[in-house]
Amino acid sequence: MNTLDPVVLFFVLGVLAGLMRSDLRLPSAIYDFVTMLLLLAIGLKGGVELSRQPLVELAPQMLAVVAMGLLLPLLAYPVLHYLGRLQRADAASIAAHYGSVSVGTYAVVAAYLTSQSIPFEEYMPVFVVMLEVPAIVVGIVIARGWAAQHQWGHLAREIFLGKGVVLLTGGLLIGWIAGADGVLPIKALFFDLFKGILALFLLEMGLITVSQLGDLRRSGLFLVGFAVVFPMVAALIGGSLGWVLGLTEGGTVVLATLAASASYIAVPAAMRMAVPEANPSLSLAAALGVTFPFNILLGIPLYHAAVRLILPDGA
Amino acid sequence: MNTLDPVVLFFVLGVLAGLMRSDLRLPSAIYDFVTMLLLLAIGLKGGVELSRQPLVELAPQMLAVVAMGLLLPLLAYPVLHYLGRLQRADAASIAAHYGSVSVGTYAVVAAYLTSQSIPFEEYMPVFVVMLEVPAIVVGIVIARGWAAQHQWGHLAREIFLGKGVVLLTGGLLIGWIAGADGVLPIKALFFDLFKGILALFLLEMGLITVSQLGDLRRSGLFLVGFAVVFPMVAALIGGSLGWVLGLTEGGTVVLATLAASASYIAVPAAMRMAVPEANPSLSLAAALGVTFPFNILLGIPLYHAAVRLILPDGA
Amino acid sequence: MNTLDPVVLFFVLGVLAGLMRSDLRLPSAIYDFVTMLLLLAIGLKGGVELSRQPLVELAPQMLAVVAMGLLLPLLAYPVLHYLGRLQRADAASIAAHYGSVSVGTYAVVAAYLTSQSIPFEEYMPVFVVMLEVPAIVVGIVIARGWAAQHQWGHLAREIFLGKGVVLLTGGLLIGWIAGADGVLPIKALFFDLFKGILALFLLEMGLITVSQLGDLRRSGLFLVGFAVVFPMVAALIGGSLGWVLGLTEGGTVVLATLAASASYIAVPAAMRMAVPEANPSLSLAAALGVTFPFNILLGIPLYHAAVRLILPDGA
Amino acid sequence: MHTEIRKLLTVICEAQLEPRVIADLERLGAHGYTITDARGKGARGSRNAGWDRSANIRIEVVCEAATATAIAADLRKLYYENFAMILFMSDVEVLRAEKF
Amino acid sequence: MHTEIRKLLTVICEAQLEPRVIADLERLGAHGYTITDARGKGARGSRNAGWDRSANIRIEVVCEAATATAIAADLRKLYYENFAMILFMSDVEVLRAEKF
Amino acid sequence: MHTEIRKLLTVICEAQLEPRVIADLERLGAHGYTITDARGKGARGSRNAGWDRSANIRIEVVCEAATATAIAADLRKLYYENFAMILFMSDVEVLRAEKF
Ligand SMILES: Nc1ncnc2c1ncn2[C@@H]1O[C@H](COP(=O)(O)O)[C@@H](O)[C@H]1O
Ligand SMILES: Nc1ncnc2c1ncn2[C@@H]1O[C@H](COP(=O)(O)O)[C@@H](O)[C@H]1O
Ligand SMILES: Nc1ncnc2c1ncn2[C@@H]1O[C@H](COP(=O)(O)O)[C@@H](O)[C@H]1O
Ligand code: NA
Ligand code: NA
Ligand code: NA
Repeated sequence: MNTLDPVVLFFVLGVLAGLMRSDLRLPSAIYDFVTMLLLLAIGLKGGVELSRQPLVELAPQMLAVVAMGLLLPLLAYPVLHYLGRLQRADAASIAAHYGSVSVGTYAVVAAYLTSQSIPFEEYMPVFVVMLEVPAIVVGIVIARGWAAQHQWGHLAREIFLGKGVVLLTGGLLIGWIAGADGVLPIKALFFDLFKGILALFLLEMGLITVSQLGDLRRSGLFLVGFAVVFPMVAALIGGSLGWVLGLTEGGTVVLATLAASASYIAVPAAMRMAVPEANPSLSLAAALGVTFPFNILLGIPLYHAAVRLILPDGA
Repeated sequence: MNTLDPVVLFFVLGVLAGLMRSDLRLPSAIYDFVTMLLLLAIGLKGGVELSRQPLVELAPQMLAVVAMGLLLPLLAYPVLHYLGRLQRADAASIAAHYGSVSVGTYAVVAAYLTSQSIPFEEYMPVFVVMLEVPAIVVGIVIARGWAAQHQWGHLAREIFLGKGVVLLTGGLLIGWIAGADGVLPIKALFFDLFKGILALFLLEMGLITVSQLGDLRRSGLFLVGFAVVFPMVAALIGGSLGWVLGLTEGGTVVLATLAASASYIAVPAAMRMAVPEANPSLSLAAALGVTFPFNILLGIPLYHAAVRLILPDGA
Repeated sequence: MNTLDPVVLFFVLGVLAGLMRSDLRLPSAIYDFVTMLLLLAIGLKGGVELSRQPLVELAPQMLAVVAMGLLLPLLAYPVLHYLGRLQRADAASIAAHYGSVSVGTYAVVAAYLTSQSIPFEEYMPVFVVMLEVPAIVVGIVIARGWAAQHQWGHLAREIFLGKGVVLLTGGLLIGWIAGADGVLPIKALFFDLFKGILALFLLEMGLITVSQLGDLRRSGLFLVGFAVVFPMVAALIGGSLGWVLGLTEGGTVVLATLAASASYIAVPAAMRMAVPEANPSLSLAAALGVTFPFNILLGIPLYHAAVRLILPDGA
Repeated sequence: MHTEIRKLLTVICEAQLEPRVIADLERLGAHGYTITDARGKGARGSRNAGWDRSANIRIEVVCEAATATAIAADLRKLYYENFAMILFMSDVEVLRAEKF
Repeated sequence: MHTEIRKLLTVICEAQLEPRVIADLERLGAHGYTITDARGKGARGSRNAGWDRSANIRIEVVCEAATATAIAADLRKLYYENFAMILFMSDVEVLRAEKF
Repeated sequence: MHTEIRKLLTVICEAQLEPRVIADLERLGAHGYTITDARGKGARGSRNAGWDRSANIRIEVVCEAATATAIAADLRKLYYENFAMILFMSDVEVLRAEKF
């Protein structure tokens, strides 16, 4: 059962320590280090898989996934702006966060499936990379309109050169060029230690989640509701897409989880610079304070159960 | 032979580098990181063992060990206060340090026994956790009297929520819940790298030991004597207890070493807040400048030899 | 082929990220950590090999290598001072950098040979240690003359107690004392993770290389030329020495590469204190901005090809 | 450009006090503060070990003179006797004075 | 020892602004600057998370009064509305005044 | 609350000088100092690389005016020519003046 997965227990430990106001904290240099390792490792894994099959075969799937990345924020925005009465900039920024993906959540769903020995398409990290950026672009366009055109060049830097995207795509390219044998020498650090590093990452995430609760209270009940309900809707969309694309049971669960997850690495940095008038604590409180814990504690098993219903024959 | 154990050689390297005033230093973020990994790993190991057997069986042993944790500071205090003429607060604080345990010393004795392939009860980390706290409480009561009662709630936070205790107990609980199979995915980081991480920790400990020599000179000869003699007495108590509890040869050596060790992670932080008028450099100079090096270089082999005499049949 | 070696790809990634002005950067605590691990690991490897054979057998080779370490700066200085019109202090400092060795470059050539399964003398790290210091002494004497004699004691500290030299020699001694079996427990951290750690190191080196380009532009074309041509000359000397010493093909390539490499860890710190009037950005720009990338991208394969010509029978 | 004068209060103390001192600052009406990690040496000896057992922090507070004096008096009362701590004050020109 | 008076301008803002603010400083004629990493709390709430998402930096610039005022005015115009930022100024005595 | 005036001397220099400068401070009678790690840019170019090859430190000393001037003069004599270093001074109010 999911909550027994030790890596998730580290998240729970972090949450408890945070709630009890322990002085536990990962030094920020270590948190950076751990995050960098996760991003590189996920990129490398995906790249190695890419090197196994002609890109063209994946092209259609990749296009469909990018389309989803463009669609999700377009769905989220009106809900936030009209239903939630959030200002345009704030609604656009939050929409971008939810249209993009959370690398940490991906790592947890992958660990979840592996520990249940449920196979999934190994090239999933490619989708993680593909989903990072489109939602950011949509969010910016919503907030700025095409008026922003003249500064797209400048914005592209914020979007594509943030360390999150660079490490993920860099890892992907290295894995792709080096191939399965090429990465063997660095396997010990990036693959064997992966789960342990993820555990440390989740420990800190637990502490960060608690630190967001204050902002969350201020941000109001609507946002909390949105942070739980929208992911489930998005999961439904992601899961259906996975089904349409004929992914395995595992692959469908991953795609559903990716859709349900909200970015807190690449997007916040990019939106902060591109749409500065948006209040960053709103999107972070929702993504880190509600959606991330919801997904790794309840969402993933839930999406898995749902997928089982859609694909009774288990594939 | 002990001094050949490479991890101890790293300690020696640290001491030499410190004595020669090299600019070598582990960045503090890395020292935190390394310490966190040790605490979590030791906790996890203990928890996994707990999951192997009904807690009740261990209960009596655990009670006895806690009793020792309460007794040791009560023995140390009068010596420090009356013989050493140290002020009440200082004596109480030092007593708390010596009643508690040093995680680093535990790691070294475990490494020592393993490298000599001498088996010991795998659940020893449970005792490490059990021994952290009682001495702190005793120390506070001695210094403050029950007068402190009204602020116990506040003190409990300093005692139980310091990151040292949180990581150790957190690791223990996670290991307990996850069990032997559960922790397999994180084994590479927490167990396979353990000795290497310990080596880095000891390198820094060597440097820290030297940095304490200045304070040590100021703190006077009595304290130096105490920091060597008391551990041997405590080891005798710990060893005898191990013998009474029918522990294996290895287990008895570990318990003796735990009794002989002085805390420098959980206790200093707690006492600083609970008994601020105590001079922290006294207890740190004794624990880090004398007792730690004494234990890992001479103490452990000494305690081992002694145990051999008590248990000639080697069990 | 070399550029396919994933560790080198990390360097390329760093360079690209730097050129595109990404905000990617290894936290400096992590860069220190990674560098420390490399230095210790290389020292340990060398020490273990030393423990395998009587030192006397290596003595002649070691003397020859030290002689080379004294010769190279004596060759570099006149070129820099008379041809390059650099001031005495600057020329002496740069000469010291090029007479010494780059640990990172050694790690890359070792990785290169391993990935091509070309054997080389495992005790090469001993030469790395031997080559660190002599060039520093020569550089200081050139800049200061024997007038500096009176402060040699003070300088020795800067030279031998810099953390780079301490970690390298410390690791060597520990490996030597502990021997092959002794280091087994710490193998996972220092040896199994080596390539992965090296990859992270090279990622940061790529970023640092780019950060040097500014200084490089200021430092003028002559220095750029020197930073490419001198390494090739030095490689010729190192390779020939390897051939004279009857090293294997692999060993000869390593010695050539060591000769061709320029230090940026031990030497800069020592020269900064011993010859402060020398402008440190000149030597760093040349060593990090030109020579390091040249060696790992083109130099190593080039030296290898050359060695093949000298030793057609492949040994 | 219109500027006003406020007090810059700088407190240097052992890192472990951070939560307590911050609570004091907020209680005494500081509208904000900035903290940097530091090491140093003073009457209580050198403070630069790891496992932040004895590192220092450097806290800056920009506020009205009255608040600064109140904070200084309070911190002295609470911590000077037993903890490593110093503090000093100076005048600074600020924009958006209403913030402080 | 001859000293001259210059302005010390201290800017505390969110870390992500570093490249932009530095560009502004150089554009406005500062001859140098010093940056330390910081955390803190102000009108925009606490800023101390990792993955430097919301950490602060503390920038110090020693320069002539006119330059300081120009920089302060510019930074306020560019960032005060949307970013976490404060700044304050004071007089300092310097050696080698020509440097600043 | 009674306060007295002292000098706050701030020295920013390359990290490698730390042991030397500290020795100078103590030799010249400073009773304490506080150090924070910093990076920055000045006449000698940008200083922010890792393996603390070229990072800076920021040293603060609170002391009597005479001591401050003596330290400043000494540091200038010893390091200005060859090392990255600046320093500046200002007046600060302190409690427990006897400490400084
Ligand atoms: N004269 C001084 N100038 C600058 N910083 C000081 C001075 N005295 C003490 N400090 C700082 O304040 C901390 C505590 O001081 P103390 O309570 O005297 O040990 C020291 O660790 C230093 O970081
Ligand atoms: N009164 C204050 N004193 C010192 N630092 C402050 C103060 N107010 C704000 N700050 C710092 O400036 C940053 C941004 O302030 P704000 O824009 O008010 O959120 C905060 O995170 C603090 O680090
Ligand atoms: N005008 C300035 N304002 C603030 N810091 C400066 C200034 N000039 C130099 N610095 C700092 O002092 C260090 C050494 O300066 P320099 O010797 O001019 O290279 C630089 O790396 C900066 O950190
Ligand atoms: Na999403
Ligand atoms: Na003990
Ligand atoms: Na060389």
